[in-house]
Amino acid sequence: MRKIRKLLIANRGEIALRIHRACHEMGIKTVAVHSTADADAMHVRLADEAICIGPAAATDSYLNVANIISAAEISGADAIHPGYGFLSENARFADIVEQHDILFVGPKPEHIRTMGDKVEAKRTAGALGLPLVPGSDGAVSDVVEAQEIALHIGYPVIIKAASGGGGRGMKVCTSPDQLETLMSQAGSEAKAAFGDATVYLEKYLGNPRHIEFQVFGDGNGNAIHLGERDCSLQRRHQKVLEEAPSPVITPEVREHMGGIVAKAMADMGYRGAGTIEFLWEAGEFYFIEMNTRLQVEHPVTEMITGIDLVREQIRIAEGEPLSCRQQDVQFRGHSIECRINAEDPRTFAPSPGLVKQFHAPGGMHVRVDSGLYAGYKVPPHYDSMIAKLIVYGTTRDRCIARLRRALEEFVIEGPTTTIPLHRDLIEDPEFRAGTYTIKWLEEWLAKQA
Amino acid sequence: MRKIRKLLIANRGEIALRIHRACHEMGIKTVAVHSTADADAMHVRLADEAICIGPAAATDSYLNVANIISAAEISGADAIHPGYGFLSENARFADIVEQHDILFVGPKPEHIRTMGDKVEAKRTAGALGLPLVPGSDGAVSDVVEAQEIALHIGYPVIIKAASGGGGRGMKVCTSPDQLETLMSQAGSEAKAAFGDATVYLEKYLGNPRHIEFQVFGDGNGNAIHLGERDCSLQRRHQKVLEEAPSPVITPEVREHMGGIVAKAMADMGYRGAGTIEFLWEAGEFYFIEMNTRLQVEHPVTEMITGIDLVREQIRIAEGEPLSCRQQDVQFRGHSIECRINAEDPRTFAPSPGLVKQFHAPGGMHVRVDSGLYAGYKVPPHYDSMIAKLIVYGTTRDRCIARLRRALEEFVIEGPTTTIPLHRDLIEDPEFRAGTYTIKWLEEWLAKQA
Amino acid sequence: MPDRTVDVDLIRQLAELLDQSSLTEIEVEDEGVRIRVARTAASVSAAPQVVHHAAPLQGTPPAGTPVAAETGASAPATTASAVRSPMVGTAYLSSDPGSKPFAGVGQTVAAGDTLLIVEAMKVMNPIVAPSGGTVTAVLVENGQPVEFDQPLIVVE
Amino acid sequence: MPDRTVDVDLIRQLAELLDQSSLTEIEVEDEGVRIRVARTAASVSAAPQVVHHAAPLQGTPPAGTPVAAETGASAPATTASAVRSPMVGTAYLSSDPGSKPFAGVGQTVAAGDTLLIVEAMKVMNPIVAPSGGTVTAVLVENGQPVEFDQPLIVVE
Repeated sequence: MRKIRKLLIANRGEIALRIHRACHEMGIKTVAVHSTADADAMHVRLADEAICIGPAAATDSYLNVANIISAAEISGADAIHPGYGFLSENARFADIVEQHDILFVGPKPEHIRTMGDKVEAKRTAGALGLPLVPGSDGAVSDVVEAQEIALHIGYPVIIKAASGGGGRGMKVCTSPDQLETLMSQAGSEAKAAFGDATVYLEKYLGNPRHIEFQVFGDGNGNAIHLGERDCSLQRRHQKVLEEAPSPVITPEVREHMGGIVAKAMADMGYRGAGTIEFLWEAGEFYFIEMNTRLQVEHPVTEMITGIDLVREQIRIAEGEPLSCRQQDVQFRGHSIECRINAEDPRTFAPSPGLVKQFHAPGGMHVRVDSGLYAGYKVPPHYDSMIAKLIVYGTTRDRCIARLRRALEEFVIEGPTTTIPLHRDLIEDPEFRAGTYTIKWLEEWLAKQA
Repeated sequence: MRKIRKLLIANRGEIALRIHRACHEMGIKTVAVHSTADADAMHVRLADEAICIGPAAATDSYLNVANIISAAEISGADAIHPGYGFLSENARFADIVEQHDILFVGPKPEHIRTMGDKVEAKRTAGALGLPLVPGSDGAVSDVVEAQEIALHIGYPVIIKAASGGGGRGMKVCTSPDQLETLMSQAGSEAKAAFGDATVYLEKYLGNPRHIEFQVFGDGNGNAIHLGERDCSLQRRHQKVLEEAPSPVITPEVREHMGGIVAKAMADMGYRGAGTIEFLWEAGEFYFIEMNTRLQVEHPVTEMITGIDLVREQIRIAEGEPLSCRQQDVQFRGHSIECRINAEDPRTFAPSPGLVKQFHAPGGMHVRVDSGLYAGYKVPPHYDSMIAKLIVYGTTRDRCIARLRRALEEFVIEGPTTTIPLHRDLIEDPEFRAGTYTIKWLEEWLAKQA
Repeated sequence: MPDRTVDVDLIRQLAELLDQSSLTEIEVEDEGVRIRVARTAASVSAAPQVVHHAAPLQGTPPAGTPVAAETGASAPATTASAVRSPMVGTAYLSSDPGSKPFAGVGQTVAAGDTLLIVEAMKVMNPIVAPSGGTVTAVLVENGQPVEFDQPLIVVE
Repeated sequence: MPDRTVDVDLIRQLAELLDQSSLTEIEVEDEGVRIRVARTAASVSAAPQVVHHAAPLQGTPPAGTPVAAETGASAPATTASAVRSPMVGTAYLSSDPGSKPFAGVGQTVAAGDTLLIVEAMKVMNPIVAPSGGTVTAVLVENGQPVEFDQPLIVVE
């Protein structure tokens, strides 16, 4: 156990502010490290100390390990929180931090490494009992064998090139009589594209949802889950709006699946916060990947559990045990987060620049996580997400009603933002019904144009 | 049962915005009525309709019954919410509203009337089983009788002039041997001051706390309580900072006393929201008065119960039953509200005028109820309260830590505000310990000067 | 001065420059030609800019006469000298539906003449001319809801 | 006007310069061509105005040398032409505690001469003079923590 007195925030934007807030609420001093472009950022102004670590380009500042470690040393910070993105899933960085006898607010470096490697991550997940997309477990050449496998995992199946990517050598097969033809087609395509005709089989997920579980481990074999988040509303693989709980997950399924992921984390000896992402279709979960860090959408979990996830991360980094047992975690009500980007709500063209007006919505159960303020200039060098609006309600309907009210009140003038997109989105009957999948938002956007 | 489709908000400032928010979350259209001085108020801008009802002076606008009723009629509003202050405890207004077949979001007029009369309120409270300040139950002239009463209620006692007020003819007596002398002194003073030597006896509360219970009745004999709020931190009888739960009330006492007030309200057939105010000393409650309306400090109750009090008021006005039974009400965590006034934090001189900058704190469990925005002018005609900062934490200590963090972030430039007062106040060890009484803040302020 | 002294293109570029920056002024001088581009600071106001739905009120017969939160601003020149409503209510231009208006445009009125009636709480309140003159504008329609201080009629 | 009168690129550079600085006005005059770029001082900014505690950093021997988030602004005239730190670290003015500084005020240096050392991650990084000249100011103290881009020494 080692109390953190001063923590260096190796990130920027709203998540840097989020971490600063948790620290100050715990009586921990903060060190903001920032690029020259972020000298006026809110968290830089609020932090107890601020150190410029490089020019605007992230590679030379927020990814500049040497300067960040030096900043921790000259400021006497005893911990580093990497936020999300940047160095948060860089195992080497985590190693270096720990080698400098600085606490890394994150998982053990080896777990970052394992989960950062797609093949290794899948292997580990499977070994830990997490459900994978069922398939041939390697190359298949024999049609009879393929027929057997396909019957076992159930149609439709997808035939994929072992050396492939980008959709080439990929065929969806819906019935046994097509399998031979499609396998040979896929093999030929794969041969032409990658010089290797080897193919394998997997269950085909036509229209799944993206559902992820939040987990916490103490690094000593204890772990809990904090339920799921539904992040199916995506545009170009970027999450747009997230909610917890998922409209399709029952308490029984949550408890069952949560139990599986928590046990996996306990067995792994996982430390800190993590997210296990699944595709979900027809009542079944299929592991995609694990993020060994805090997620952008972590607040929706905070709202329905009442647990401050950043505080929990810091406690665990200090060597404290988990603040609660699984049976103490209670899920209450519903929460939705809207990611508000400095982008045109139709064309999604980025819109950085001077924030002329900023007025966040207030009132009961409305939360805004944002580093914006009137007079701030959104720099053009980084991610376009400038604010997160998080709303809570006792039911999903009441949460949406409150969200609508909050979106009415939100004023950001200067940069064009995606607030109008969210206003429209939550009026959609299918969104209201919660029946969307990961393909839904792109289709909806196409209809709006 | 009658669904409200359009509600007129007969108030201004943050509470008008609070009511607007609840309405929009319930799908109810809002009509803002305002004085000429409030044409630019936030709730006026957000409301579906806005009607000017008079000049700046409240007597000619917010207290102008005829114009408010006319505004309801021309806008087709089917309900009026009076907020707090202004017409909220005016039984005649409630009568007139109901005579116009408009729903009054408040208690039955006769209960407003009863509780608005100090003598009648005490009599009713006593009859309903609420604990009163024990005393002689009328004039006492005989010293032997006085000795008996004083022994029964316990020393110290206070001798008060029946026709009196303002401290004259008032004597605190700490032991039986002083009683005769002090009674005759008090009688003489009373005779000189008011021409009437009649005195009576009451238990003397030297240094009590102000603790109030939130109640809700359905008007049909069902009532619940939502626990207490501690509002002891007062300056010149104005509450400055409120918290729930009270640092001195145990769950057992809450359940016991809450049961008494809920039963009283059920027996009375009370309808809507009400607050029963007590003085509390040495473990005993003494009824002071009942407020038959929403209180400024209602959000702290909302934060620890999760119940939206304005929504509940509106539901009850519609004729719906209470949304939950007593056993469904759960108290979780701790909440504190800071009233932020446009006043000098030392001299308390009012400071209206242009708001140059406004930036509300954000993040987890931080709520701001305020009609302020950058560019708004705080009019000099009304109450100086311009914002309420409400913070929640799982424990009192964590709530205070979060409050401190939120106060660090709060920016209001232009009017001088009492934010610095709150920043200092929450650092005080006695505040931290929760050992304050209703005299404490004035003494603390005197020490700061 | 030569026939073409001022470079308009330059001014546009300067203006764009100014717009893109947070500057308030750019001044350029070249051999007697001086160009100065300036702007006043934008007004500070972060209130939500909700568009009033301007739904017709109950009992408003003509098309969408909004409750006049902004009426004062809509015709400032005319309304500055207008007779204003002393109360919230419904304006009537004549004593009953069939009869002719109390005061039409062009009509001469004397001080104290009834111009229209505002009904509030079932009471008919006559609105009288503060001074004599000619009616130059009637700003409300028969049966229109009016708010406090709303301009009703102009007598000049 | 002649074909090339006003250099818009120059104005843009001046404008950017002004935007990035805390100045309110820049004026340039060159053979009858005068360019003035200005802005009003009051900038719109609703960010919390937390006073940096400017606590002395670990290992900073002299009294309260703040991490220089504002150093650039504190001595603008001098630092504009200063040699700046290319990294975060600790500045050392001499090769070891006993020896004399690499460069003192008034000293003449040649291009490539070591002016001071910035230690980062146990590596000593010599900071060299970009051109020859005279040292007119040393802006950091021995052992002082420095951030990226912090002005260290002025050679003119």
